Amino acid sequence: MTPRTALLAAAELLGWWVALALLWLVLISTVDPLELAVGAGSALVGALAARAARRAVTGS
Amino acid sequence: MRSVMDVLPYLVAAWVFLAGCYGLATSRNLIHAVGCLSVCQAGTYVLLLAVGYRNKATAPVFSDIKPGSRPVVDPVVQALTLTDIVVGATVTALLLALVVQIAKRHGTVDPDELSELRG
Amino acid sequence: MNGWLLAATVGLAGGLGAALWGVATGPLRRRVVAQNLSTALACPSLLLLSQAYNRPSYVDLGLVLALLGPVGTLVFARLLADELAEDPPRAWGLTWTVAGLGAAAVTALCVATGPSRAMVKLLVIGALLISGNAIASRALSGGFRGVRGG
Amino acid sequence: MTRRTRLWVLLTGGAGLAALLVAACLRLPHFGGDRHPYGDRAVHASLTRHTANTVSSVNFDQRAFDTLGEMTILFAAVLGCVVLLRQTRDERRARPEPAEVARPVRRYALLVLPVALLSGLYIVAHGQLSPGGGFQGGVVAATALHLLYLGADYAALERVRPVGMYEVGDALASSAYVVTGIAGLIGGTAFLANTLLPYGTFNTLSSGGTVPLLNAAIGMEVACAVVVLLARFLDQAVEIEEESGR
Amino acid sequence: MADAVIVVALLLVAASATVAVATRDPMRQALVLSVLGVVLAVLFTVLQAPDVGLSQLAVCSALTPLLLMLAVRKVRRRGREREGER
Repeated sequence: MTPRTALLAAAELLGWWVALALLWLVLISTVDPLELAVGAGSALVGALAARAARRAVTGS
Repeated sequence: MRSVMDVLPYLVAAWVFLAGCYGLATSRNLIHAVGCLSVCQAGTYVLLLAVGYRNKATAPVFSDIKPGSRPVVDPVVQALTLTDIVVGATVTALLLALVVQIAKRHGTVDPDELSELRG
Repeated sequence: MNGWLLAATVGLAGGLGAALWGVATGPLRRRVVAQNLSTALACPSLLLLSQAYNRPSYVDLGLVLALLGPVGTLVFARLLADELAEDPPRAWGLTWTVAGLGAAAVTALCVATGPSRAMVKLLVIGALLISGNAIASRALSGGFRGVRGG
Repeated sequence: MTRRTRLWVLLTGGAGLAALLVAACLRLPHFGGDRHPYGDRAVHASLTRHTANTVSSVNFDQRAFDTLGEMTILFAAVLGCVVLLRQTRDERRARPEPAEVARPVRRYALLVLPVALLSGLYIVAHGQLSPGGGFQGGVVAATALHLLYLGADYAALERVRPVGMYEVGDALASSAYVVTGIAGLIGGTAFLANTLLPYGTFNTLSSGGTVPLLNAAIGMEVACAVVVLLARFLDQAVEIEEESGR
Repeated sequence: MADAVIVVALLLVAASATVAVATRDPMRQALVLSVLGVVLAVLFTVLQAPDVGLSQLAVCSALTPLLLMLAVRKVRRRGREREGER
């Protein structure tokens, strides 16, 4: 993992995380700290899954 | 109109159940039989939810309405039906696994040809 | 007399009735297209029902149907690739008219809900629905050529 | 017992059953009646425990023991499938050749997979508030994962989904459910009793005591169970071929 | 007016259940079962049961068809090999 690819990976993860966190904000009705925390966690899981899926498909 | 509406959901549930049983009994392909069994189950969902319905009522979920402001439907039958649907799906999967095994061992999925037990 | 409920009833009776008739009879390619259109019609009806019953929480049903409806059609497109290979379904006209109907329903609902997070949620669901059904019909009409159905 | 006589037996039996069913339907209370004693008590009990979604309260608080039974049925059904669909000695595993899929379909699958996964988690997390819960959210999340198989090919899905981990996840989630129940015992009240945690403020994520915990456990268990189930079916349908010996 | 949509949903469920049973070919039946799933979800929403409708949608729109089609593929592929050998 050269620094450049690590940076690219982090950028992709961050991009997916921001998009999914925004989607979470749209989905929920009331906004409070606990909801945001759970949303951040789920968005992270979604971002990791998105990146793993892209690598699995392009890797083949 | 009033009297038909009182009993229509129960009759539809009975019709769906009987149609599923008929398909199950006269099926010539085990995968078709598994589909008919899930139709039978659908009949029970309709009956359960029809029993729990209340006129001009809404769902017993209070995330967007004030509790007690509107009459609500019976949540107990909904809880029963909810878990039944997911368990029904996994039981369908188990039955399909059995059908795949039968096809592997006996080479056919026609219940009439599966006369002797073997394999 | 609730206008939304009337629109939903007409959509259900007409749309799903036609979809059911389409999936019950005719060649395989028309049945697959009818299945794809059944989800494309049911999702706007669910959203209309959510507005008719004045229950914003019913919108989650429309969200899940907009997400998983096209996935169901992709399952059929992929696993019936061999059978559909001979006469691939060509139903672009029908798909776009139904997508137009869905878009009309979603815009009417957005106007009714007014600018808020709920409206953004409706727009997200509408976008998912229309893109999903376009991709599903694209997959049906030959998206899985090289697949041995596996 | 030819098919014809069997059909006659079926029709007569069916007609009798139909007659009984119609007679029963005519005597049932009218559809949409106002008498729902259990429903009203369930709503009252759910509101005292600050659970907004009464159905989840019935599932994970008032009838939590029955949901434990549902979960074991789920676990046993998946176990049965794993045993039935295993690769026997006279079968070999052929690597599935990568399938070329239309570009827009592949891009759609890669785009919708995280969105569907997030929606599944949203439905599980808000199980005790808005419509949804562990069962539905788990199935949505598991189906989202299989978009990879639909959008690309089975090899790509196998790379992302280590089946062993999901089997362990399934067992862990089931035991988490039971441990939460035993915690009630240790806490001095009954098994799976919702008296341990504070009920929190109404209509927030932390309301409802142990309902969110049991919800999450069921969500994880159903998701892992469906992934394991589909993994076995996909192995059989896509990879495992019959030895040409027989 | 609320009853009309219930009657429509009920008749659609009865019709699609009958069609699902009448379709003998498993592949075509899987298609009809997925339409039956959608119609059932609409009926549950009309009977004010969104949780049950959500559960029906999640299960019967993608999971059951996938299981049915994979089973049909496995059984049919075995049949084709068997004809090939005979």
